Amino acid sequence: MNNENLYNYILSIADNSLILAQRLGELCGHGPTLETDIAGTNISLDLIGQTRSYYQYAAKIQGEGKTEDDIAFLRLERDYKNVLLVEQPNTHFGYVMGRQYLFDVFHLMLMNELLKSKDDTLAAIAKKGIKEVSYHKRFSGDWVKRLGDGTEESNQKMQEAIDDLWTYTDELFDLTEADKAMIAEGVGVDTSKFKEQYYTEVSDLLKEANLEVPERKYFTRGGKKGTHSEYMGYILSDLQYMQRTYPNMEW
Amino acid sequence: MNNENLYNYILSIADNSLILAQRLGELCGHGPTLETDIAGTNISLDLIGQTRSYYQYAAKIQGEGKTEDDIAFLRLERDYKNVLLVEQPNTHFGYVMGRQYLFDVFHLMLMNELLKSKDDTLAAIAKKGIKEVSYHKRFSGDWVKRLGDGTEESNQKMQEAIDDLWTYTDELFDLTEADKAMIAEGVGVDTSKFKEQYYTEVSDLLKEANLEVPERKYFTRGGKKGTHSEYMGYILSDLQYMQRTYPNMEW
Amino acid sequence: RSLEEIFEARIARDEKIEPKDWMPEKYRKTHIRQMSQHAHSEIIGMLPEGNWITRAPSLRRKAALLAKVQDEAGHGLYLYSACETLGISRDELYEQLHSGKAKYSSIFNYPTVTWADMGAIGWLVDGAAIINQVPLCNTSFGPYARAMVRVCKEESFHQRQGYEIMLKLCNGTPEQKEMAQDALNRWWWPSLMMLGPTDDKSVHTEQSMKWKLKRKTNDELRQQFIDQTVPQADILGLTIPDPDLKRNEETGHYDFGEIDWEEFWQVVKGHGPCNKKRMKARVDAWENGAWVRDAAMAYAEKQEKKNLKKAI
Amino acid sequence: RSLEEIFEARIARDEKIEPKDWMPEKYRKTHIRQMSQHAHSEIIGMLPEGNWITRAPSLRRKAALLAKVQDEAGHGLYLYSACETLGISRDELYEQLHSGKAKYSSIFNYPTVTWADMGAIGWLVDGAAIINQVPLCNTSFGPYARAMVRVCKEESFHQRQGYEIMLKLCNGTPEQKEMAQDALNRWWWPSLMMLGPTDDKSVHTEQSMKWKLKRKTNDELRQQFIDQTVPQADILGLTIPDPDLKRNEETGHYDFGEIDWEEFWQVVKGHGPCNKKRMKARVDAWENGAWVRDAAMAYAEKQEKKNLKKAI
Repeated sequence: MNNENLYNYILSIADNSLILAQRLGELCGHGPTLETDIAGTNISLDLIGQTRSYYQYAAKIQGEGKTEDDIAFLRLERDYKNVLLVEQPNTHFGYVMGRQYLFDVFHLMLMNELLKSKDDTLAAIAKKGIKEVSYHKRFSGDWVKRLGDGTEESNQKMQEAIDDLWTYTDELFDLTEADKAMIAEGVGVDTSKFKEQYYTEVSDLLKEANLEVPERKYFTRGGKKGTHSEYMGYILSDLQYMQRTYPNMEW
Repeated sequence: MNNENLYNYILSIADNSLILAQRLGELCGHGPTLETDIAGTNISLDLIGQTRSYYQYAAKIQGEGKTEDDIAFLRLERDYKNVLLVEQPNTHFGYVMGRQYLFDVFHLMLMNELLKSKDDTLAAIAKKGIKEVSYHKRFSGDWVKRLGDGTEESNQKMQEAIDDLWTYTDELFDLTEADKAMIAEGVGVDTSKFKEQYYTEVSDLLKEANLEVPERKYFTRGGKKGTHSEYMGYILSDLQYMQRTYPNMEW
Repeated sequence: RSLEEIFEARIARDEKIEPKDWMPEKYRKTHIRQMSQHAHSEIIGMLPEGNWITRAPSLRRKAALLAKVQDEAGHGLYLYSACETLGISRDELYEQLHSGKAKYSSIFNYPTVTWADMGAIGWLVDGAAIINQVPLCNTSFGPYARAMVRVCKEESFHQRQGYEIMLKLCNGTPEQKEMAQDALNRWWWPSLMMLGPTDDKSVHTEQSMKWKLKRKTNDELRQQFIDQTVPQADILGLTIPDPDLKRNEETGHYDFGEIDWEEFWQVVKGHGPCNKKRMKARVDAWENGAWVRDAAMAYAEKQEKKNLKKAI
Repeated sequence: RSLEEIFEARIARDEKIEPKDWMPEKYRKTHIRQMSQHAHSEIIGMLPEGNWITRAPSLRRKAALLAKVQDEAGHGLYLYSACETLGISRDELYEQLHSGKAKYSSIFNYPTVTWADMGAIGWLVDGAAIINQVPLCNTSFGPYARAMVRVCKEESFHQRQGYEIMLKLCNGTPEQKEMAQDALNRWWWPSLMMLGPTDDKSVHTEQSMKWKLKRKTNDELRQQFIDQTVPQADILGLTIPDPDLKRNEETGHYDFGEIDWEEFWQVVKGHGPCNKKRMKARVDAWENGAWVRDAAMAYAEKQEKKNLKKAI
């Protein structure tokens, strides 16, 4: 491995996009309106596109002749580095939009900082991604507002989703060894710098959406270190099904 | 292969038990009462036990040094021979009991005939299985009656399940080439002989349960020939997950 | 001349009929029926392909499949909009779909069993759809014709993509080639049925011809599909599952075997392998989404009031 | 002598207290609390293991796991029945669980992440449970003591089975051994926490000792568990994730590192990784099953009426 920290750093960003895209992909044709189906598919597609760029780069860094698909499909569960937030289930549309929004705000801040990375490839991926992620955030934020400030039922459902998902937000800002090493090199993003800004922005929108900002002392974490929720195994058994069942083939 | 028809014949019986056991296994801890959880697990366990006996025998017939687990976990979807009925989802408890009952009545009739098979191993498996399957049928039949003749809501739900599942009953009696060859040899069971008896018995219980017997001209089939429903892929991606992800290991 | 005669003359001159133009009630109804059926088919058609999104075998294929399903939703959207210009709401159209009153293409009542089905659907199902649809780019009703131009362009991209999936499988391992052959075996006959009942059984043909909703008969379209597809199968090295299929040197066309019309009618009448599943998925999506649509409506009203207050 | 003195004397003489015997209200309440907590733990404990039934790596393991989860449901059943002898219904006990009033063993709020967790749970979690429970086979309340005899026998079978899963992994490929080590790393500290807070923080100890609901203190039990488990880990060739773990030649026991009690209290208070998920699974099962239980009740009443009519 040429640069293990960089490799791990890339994966920790890319795996979020992959798993969130996978969750969105489950919804195709099952959403509340045709328009949300289109938007959901579109976001999923953007995320897969970003994932591919990251994994292609990671494969190059790794230098073992692997492909984006080897990295996407052929790791063990413990080797996926995504945060717990993105693997949470599509319980109802409030969860889908809540999960998306809580991730998008972070994601956009991350992209904005990654733009300044000393690593040109990462900066270039970020540059391309910013436009997409801005759109994602606008879409999910608008829906959080609609649902929060819609009917009594939708307000309750949206609040329920935010209350449940809130516990996964703190992990977004955890710094692994790879993160720290990459920050030190000017390649990685020091997410702690915008943690306060994140909670301010999210809280402002929640208030605007007539929702209560959860007060929570304890947070749930583990994904970044590869200890995932029990949902992850099922996500992977579908994701990896073809590559595991038909090894070493091209598609 | 020493006897391909026998091999396929065994699989077509065993795969039913495997997939039904797998469906029941999903429910563990999620049933309406502790007692039904215990019974469901118990039925699943019986079916897995039967499956193992069949696959061990099939592996011997195949004569390629494979194990029961190779046969259970490492075939492609198109090579599983179970009927569509057993792969139907656990939509609600009415579906679980309806599916079980519609299968159990057939299963017990099959076992009773298999007892007379010229193949001693199959006859022995049947002998052991009859007691278990009789209990399954009593359990599922009792629940169909309780739900059918319980409350208005439960009657509706049970009727809905029966209406949906009925379309998969005719396939139980389809005869494949392997079936026909085995019948000719006195090894296999000619299920067409008890088809009428099956529908009589099931219809009688449904009437007793205050349920309408569906009138249906068209039936859905395909599983016995390996064309499964869209549920099957997901069943298999979980079932096969470990064996596919960690090939050639012992557990 | 009567309004009707003027109208027919315009169509005969290849003028486009626009929503605000006068039109016979039967024209309006026929168009609502056909366009909504087409829209419903796009929406239901998302389900069998959506079934493989989480399991696509590579990231590239996953992205392409997502894009394709997204296109289908987009097609649904144009077509519903085109329908709405004829004075029916999207909710009414959904209601017709969910109640079983409106039909959708029967082909989507077959299950997608393996990854190769993503190839076969693109190659065969989209292929047959294009043959049905290309003539509609010149149909008489303007919004439909314009929608079809865009739809056909994208469908033809999908068709090439599907064929490319098949090509990759056929150039792959024996398992992959077998998967491709198996998919062709399962999708061939239903694809032929997509072109509709034989001419002697087809009820709408004459009127539809006049309105340019149809330019060729079902049997002609079917022959065109077969003539176009057989050489493509040859390139793939796959065998079409029809022992009677043979090039007729005299006509220059392929002769083919008997279609199982009993199966066709069974599926049309709601007894295909997935009719119930597809309908349940749509009805569940609609019912489970009611609170979301209600919320969006309530929110929009609140915003409007706020803006109104500001304006005053 | 007061009833209370007679009662305490019976217990001191190792006589069993039976449901119909007089008992102090506090005795009754404490037993309901402890037995129901135990019952709830069995029921909630089905969930993390149930999570691997569909994915067990061999048929033999699938069968064993099914049997184990079935046993746990069975334990739940005896323990609820034992509770009911004290005049509380199963529905009330469920209500306490679902509302969060009653607790269950915190260990089940950790996720089962790999197959090796099935081994680790059997080996460590059931191991710790047995150490907690064996003394209860001689506890003063008859129905509890008798239930525990059966429970302990089965638990000890489960524990051996769990250890055997670990052994197989540790004698397997490097991936398998790594999976085993990883499971030990994750389950070790939560297992130590299962033996309860340190003696100085434990509130019920003194009274429980008198009633033989407890025979040893938490710290003694924990030491026993560690002393028993370390050599088993050695046989497996696994490293216990505690750098401070060391045999103390003087005491003959293993010294061990600081337990993260903050984590313990966090999970107890409902903020463990799976608390919400476990509770939701139970509440959903209960609520979704209401119509089934209602139907069974209605059916039973109808049958009773019929039988009554026949009898008359």
